Amino acid sequence: MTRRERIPASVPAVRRGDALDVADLPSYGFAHRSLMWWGNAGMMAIEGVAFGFMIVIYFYLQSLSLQWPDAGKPADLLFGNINLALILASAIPNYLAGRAALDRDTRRVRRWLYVCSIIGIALCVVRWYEFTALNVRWDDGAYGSTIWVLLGLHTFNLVTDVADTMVLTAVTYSKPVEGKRFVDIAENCGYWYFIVLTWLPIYVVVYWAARF
Amino acid sequence: MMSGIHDVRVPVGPQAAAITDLWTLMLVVCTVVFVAIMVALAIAVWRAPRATEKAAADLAEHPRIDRRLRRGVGWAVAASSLLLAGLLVASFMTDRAVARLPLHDAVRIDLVAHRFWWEARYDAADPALAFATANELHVPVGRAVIVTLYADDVIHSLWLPSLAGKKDLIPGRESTIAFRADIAGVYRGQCAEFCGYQHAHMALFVVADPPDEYARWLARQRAPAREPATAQERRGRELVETTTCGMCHTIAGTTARGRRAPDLTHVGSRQTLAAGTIPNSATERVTWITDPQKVKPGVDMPPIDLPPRDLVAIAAYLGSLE
Amino acid sequence: MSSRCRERSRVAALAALTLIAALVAGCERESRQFDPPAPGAVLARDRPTAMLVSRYERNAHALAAGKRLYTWFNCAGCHAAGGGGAGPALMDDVWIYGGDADAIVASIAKGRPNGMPAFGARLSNDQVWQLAAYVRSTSGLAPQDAAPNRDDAFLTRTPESFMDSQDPGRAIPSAATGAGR
Amino acid sequence: MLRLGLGMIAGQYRARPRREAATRMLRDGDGAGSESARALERTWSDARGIVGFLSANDHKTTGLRFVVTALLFFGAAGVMGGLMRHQLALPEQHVVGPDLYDQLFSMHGTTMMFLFAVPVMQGFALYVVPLMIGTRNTAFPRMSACAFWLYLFGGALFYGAFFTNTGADAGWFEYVPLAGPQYGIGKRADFWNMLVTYSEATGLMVAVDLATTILKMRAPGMSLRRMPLFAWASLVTSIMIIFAMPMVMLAANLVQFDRMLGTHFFNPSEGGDALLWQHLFWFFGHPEVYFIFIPGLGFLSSIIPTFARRPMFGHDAIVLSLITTGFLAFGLWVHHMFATNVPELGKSFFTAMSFMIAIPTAIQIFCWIATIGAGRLVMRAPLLFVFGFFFVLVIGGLTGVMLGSVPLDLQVHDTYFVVAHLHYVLLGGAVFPLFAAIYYWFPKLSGRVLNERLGRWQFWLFFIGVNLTFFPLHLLGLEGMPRRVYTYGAETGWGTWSFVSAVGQVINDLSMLLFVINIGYSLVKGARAGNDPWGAGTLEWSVASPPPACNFYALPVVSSRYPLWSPPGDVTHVRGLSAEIREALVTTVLDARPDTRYAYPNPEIWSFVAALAVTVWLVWSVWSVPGFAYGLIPPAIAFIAWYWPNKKEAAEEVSWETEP
Repeated sequence: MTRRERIPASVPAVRRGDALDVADLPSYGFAHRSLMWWGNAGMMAIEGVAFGFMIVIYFYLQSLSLQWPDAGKPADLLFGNINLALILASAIPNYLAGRAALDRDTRRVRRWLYVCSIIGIALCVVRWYEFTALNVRWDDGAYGSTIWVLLGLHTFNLVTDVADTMVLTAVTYSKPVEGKRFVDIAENCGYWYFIVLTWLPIYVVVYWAARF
Repeated sequence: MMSGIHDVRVPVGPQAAAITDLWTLMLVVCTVVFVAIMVALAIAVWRAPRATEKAAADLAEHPRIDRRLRRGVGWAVAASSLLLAGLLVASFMTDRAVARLPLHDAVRIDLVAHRFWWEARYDAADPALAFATANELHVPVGRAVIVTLYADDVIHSLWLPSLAGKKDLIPGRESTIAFRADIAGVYRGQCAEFCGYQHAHMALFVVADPPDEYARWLARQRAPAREPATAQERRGRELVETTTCGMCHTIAGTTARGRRAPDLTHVGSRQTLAAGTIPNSATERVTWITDPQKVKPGVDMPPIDLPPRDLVAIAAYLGSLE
Repeated sequence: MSSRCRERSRVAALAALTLIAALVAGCERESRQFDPPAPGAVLARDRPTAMLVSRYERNAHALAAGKRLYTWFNCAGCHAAGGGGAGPALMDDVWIYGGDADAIVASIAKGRPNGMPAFGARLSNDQVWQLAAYVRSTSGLAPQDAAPNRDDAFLTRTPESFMDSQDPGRAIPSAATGAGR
Repeated sequence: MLRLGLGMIAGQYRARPRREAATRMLRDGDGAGSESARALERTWSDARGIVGFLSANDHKTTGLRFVVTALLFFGAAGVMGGLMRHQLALPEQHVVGPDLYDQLFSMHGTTMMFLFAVPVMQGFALYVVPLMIGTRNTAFPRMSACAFWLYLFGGALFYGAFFTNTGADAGWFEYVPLAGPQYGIGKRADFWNMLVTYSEATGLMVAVDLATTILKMRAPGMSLRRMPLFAWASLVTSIMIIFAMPMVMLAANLVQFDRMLGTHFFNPSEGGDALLWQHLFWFFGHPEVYFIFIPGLGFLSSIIPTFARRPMFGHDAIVLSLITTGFLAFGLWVHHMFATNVPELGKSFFTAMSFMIAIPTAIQIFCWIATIGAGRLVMRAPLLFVFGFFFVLVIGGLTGVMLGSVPLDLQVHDTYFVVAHLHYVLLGGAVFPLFAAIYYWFPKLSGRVLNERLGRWQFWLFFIGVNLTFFPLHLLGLEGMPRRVYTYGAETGWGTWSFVSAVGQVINDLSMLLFVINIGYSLVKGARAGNDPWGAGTLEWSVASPPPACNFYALPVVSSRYPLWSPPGDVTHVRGLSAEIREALVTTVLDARPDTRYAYPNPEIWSFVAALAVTVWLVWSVWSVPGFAYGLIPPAIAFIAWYWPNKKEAAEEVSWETEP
């Protein structure tokens, strides 16, 4: 069953006399039917703009520079590649957690959120080593500054979302679990895709752009 | 006090003249547009009947009126688009006219902006003929001048309203501006990008001399500083060499070799002090040396704590450096 | 007066005090005093007065001016960027003639044997004190919120605002400056 | 007209059985005075007491707080503007020194742009939009409440810094290197960077809230084509904010990193670039003008139809113009940088764009004039301010066209000509409409109409004052006076017009004084407004003034653009939302068909605490590098606590929730 079909259509409002009776409408909805989805989309737009411009800044400064990297050498690939593999792999439990949320299945949600959290923590640890393998300090020159901030911005989002995931995992233990909380979990999963997708260009810029 | 012409509408060079023409065109067109819109509004207000809040809103369809309104708005939009397109073409043409200043046989000057003064270097093939001056450029009438611009600290902007538009001086970037003065005279310019406490007092004068006068000025500037003639002037030079002055200022031919403040080799020939802040007279020189922070708070020049006699001697010596 | 009322007035007093403290701290750090003090005040050769500390060592404007003069007058020619060369290092905790401001002022103004020239006649007193304050900041002895940041230039050294305080080891600690913090 | 037949009314779906608790719940849909109306009033009122005050998240409360605070900042910045004009009234004056003067103009500009113009527009939108589109609160009221506290704390800190001589002093666009680590000595620029982070975070939060509200919470039947123009303006503005403000937040943080951590983004010697800042800033800075200006256009499009007693002529054209303006606004930023050495081709492109953006505004102006001409005019103070708008804005717009031209810009850039231009645009495009809006909506906010006679006096004084203050500045610019000079010599000949300008400023001050008097007087003695003192056509006028806490006892069903003017359709209102919990109706984006219900969490103090915690972080980060990292802990705790579910609330919600 595709995700699209899993977002059920609305129960209609019913006309009673000159009034429109909405009492039977669902009290929450998934994906674009929920307000949370729109708020989340706004936040992703905001952060996406910031990421995008950080990448623009990178190439702008590179274009002004005779030598790039202007200090140090390009970052070592090892941890970046591990991170890339791990973050792509994380999309799967994330997808499963999102589906479980759509089914409002607390146990499955919890199971996959655990997996997501563990991968998330692993990603944070790998990220730490990535910073040590950049071969440049943030104050060595414009190149160092740019890739530190670029990686730092993504790390900030990564860490907050991992923390979010862990909080959501913990919150599934606070019973009863109302339907809206599954919406939150589904939205958190949506946000995680954003983290995964933004990592792709950032990975390319941090690890490969200085090699050509 | 030296005052120069500094008005966008009083051009003395081909570029400023082209821009002034554009300005006149824009002013006329924009005034017409403004008047037209205001008249349209006035007619609309005058013709519309009056009502009160209680009047029912008019929701009926009025195909005839609507058609007329649509036509009116359509024409207005079309007219404004056309006018804008016309102005755009005029702007591009002016832009090209400004860029097309003939540059053969141009005078080249390097201009470095400091907080808060202008350092001008007239380079020459023979290094002995190169010299530096400050806050007062002399240029020959009728010859193009190419000024290469550098910033020493923060962003400044060179603006000579009667000669050309402005150009920013940005640290780490070199830029140039070219202009030509067609009439002899003094043209005032000023730093146009906020650069700190004394952004207000960062003027620059361009003195356009007839060619022979310019040549004389050039020859004078290339010579080392004049030897002091009187005892007072000698005392002045001694003080300049032994006290704080020489740490920052240069006077060619003396031991004052500082490179951080205006070159004083021919300071006596300049009309103003402190980038156009005060006239270059004996009394003002004393005031300036005694307490520059009163004249120009935040300037880097420190006050000189010397007995009045010595101050007068320094002022006299500097005044003699023509 | 009820106790609650007294409580409230105490809170108000505390708030007012905090405000005044912030005001004083802010003004001390940020004031741009362009006119130098009367010559007598600056020439005091005993312990630096509170006025001098506040005017130079804790004042961002004076420290920045000191840094500018350090470059202008080519102090780096001997002392390099604080790391030392022909002259002794300035950014460590070793002070040959004492590390408090008045000792440094004396070194700059009067010179020292083995090469340090006397600049007393060629610099104004104000400039000497600014230089001395800056020199102390290279050892982290100026408050971090007033010390200069990095320059817009080639990176040669750690910005002064990052220096950890190098407590003057062999120097007599300066009571009035309280090691700069 | 009524296109609400729709499939939704036909019962081809099987209604799900309601849970028992849901059946017992009191439902809304009866008019004022009914039991459900009383229950709604109870449910939606903010709690009393200090905790209630701090937890209030009603959009009207938040919006009003924004507007009032922003107007206070407007006053403060106005005082600084007055001081500057006083200093410049005569040559060589020493009312203030250069150090204070630099802080004055920096604070003035920063306050006007970041603490007044954007927040006041957003605050107005927060107040008016939900009423206008027929809903009971915005989508994320707690986020907007948090945004308000952030805004207040940010502004308070910024002014606290100013009063301790740490006011920003490098202008409102804080060019590096002047604001960079070497020349921006002390902590002044740090506070500016902090303020930008604050106010942009605020703006972004409110923008997300407003955009979601407008897209998802319109009354049933209010399809996008029937949406009021002010809601359109707010939507366009919000989306622009979402794409422009992150830019300046990022840029301010990069400067802060340069200052704090020694990075080299703007250090040319180490591969950075001083011009980068200008690109980053103006990429935000130019749209900024438009997100101050577009809500102003929205005000006009609300006011003109009401006082012309007819629907807006060219409604669709105006919507398209707003959207076009929103797009084009992102393609102009380099026209602030013509004097730097950007490539010629680029300059031509930006010139063309700058000229083009005049067209959508022209279309709107012509449509308004057409509406006025084809209507029957009710001459009241709001309409006077609208006329003032036309006069002032058109001058500002035309000088804007001049500034878009590269050669002319090279002459007048960074001179008083630009100062004149930007004041004409912002006063004309934002402040005149704002006053019109205040006169227009004050009755809705307070229940009383502002005094008409005082209003007319205020208008005329303001109109004369503004022109007297700012028109001479054009001439000063042409005469060679650069902006941001703290004094000038007598020989420059700038004294005369500067003096005239100072006189104009005094007249402005008088006008503002009258405004304050009018507010005070009318709050006490003004005529009672009733629901609809202007006979306007949009939904906010269908409810009492001031509106009840729940806005509508029964949400309206909309069948036209001016629901109060058109005859009601077959279906007039919504029923069936809970009266006992705060519940809103979520509708579809395009057609506004009822889709789901949405229960708000109860108001709680966490939005305030979170703002406080963020403040701790930002202040800490100004003073210490580790504080930048450790300071994140308090906000993290606050946000988690904010999110943490309340068991009782969850249990209640489970008892009545209906699954999709």
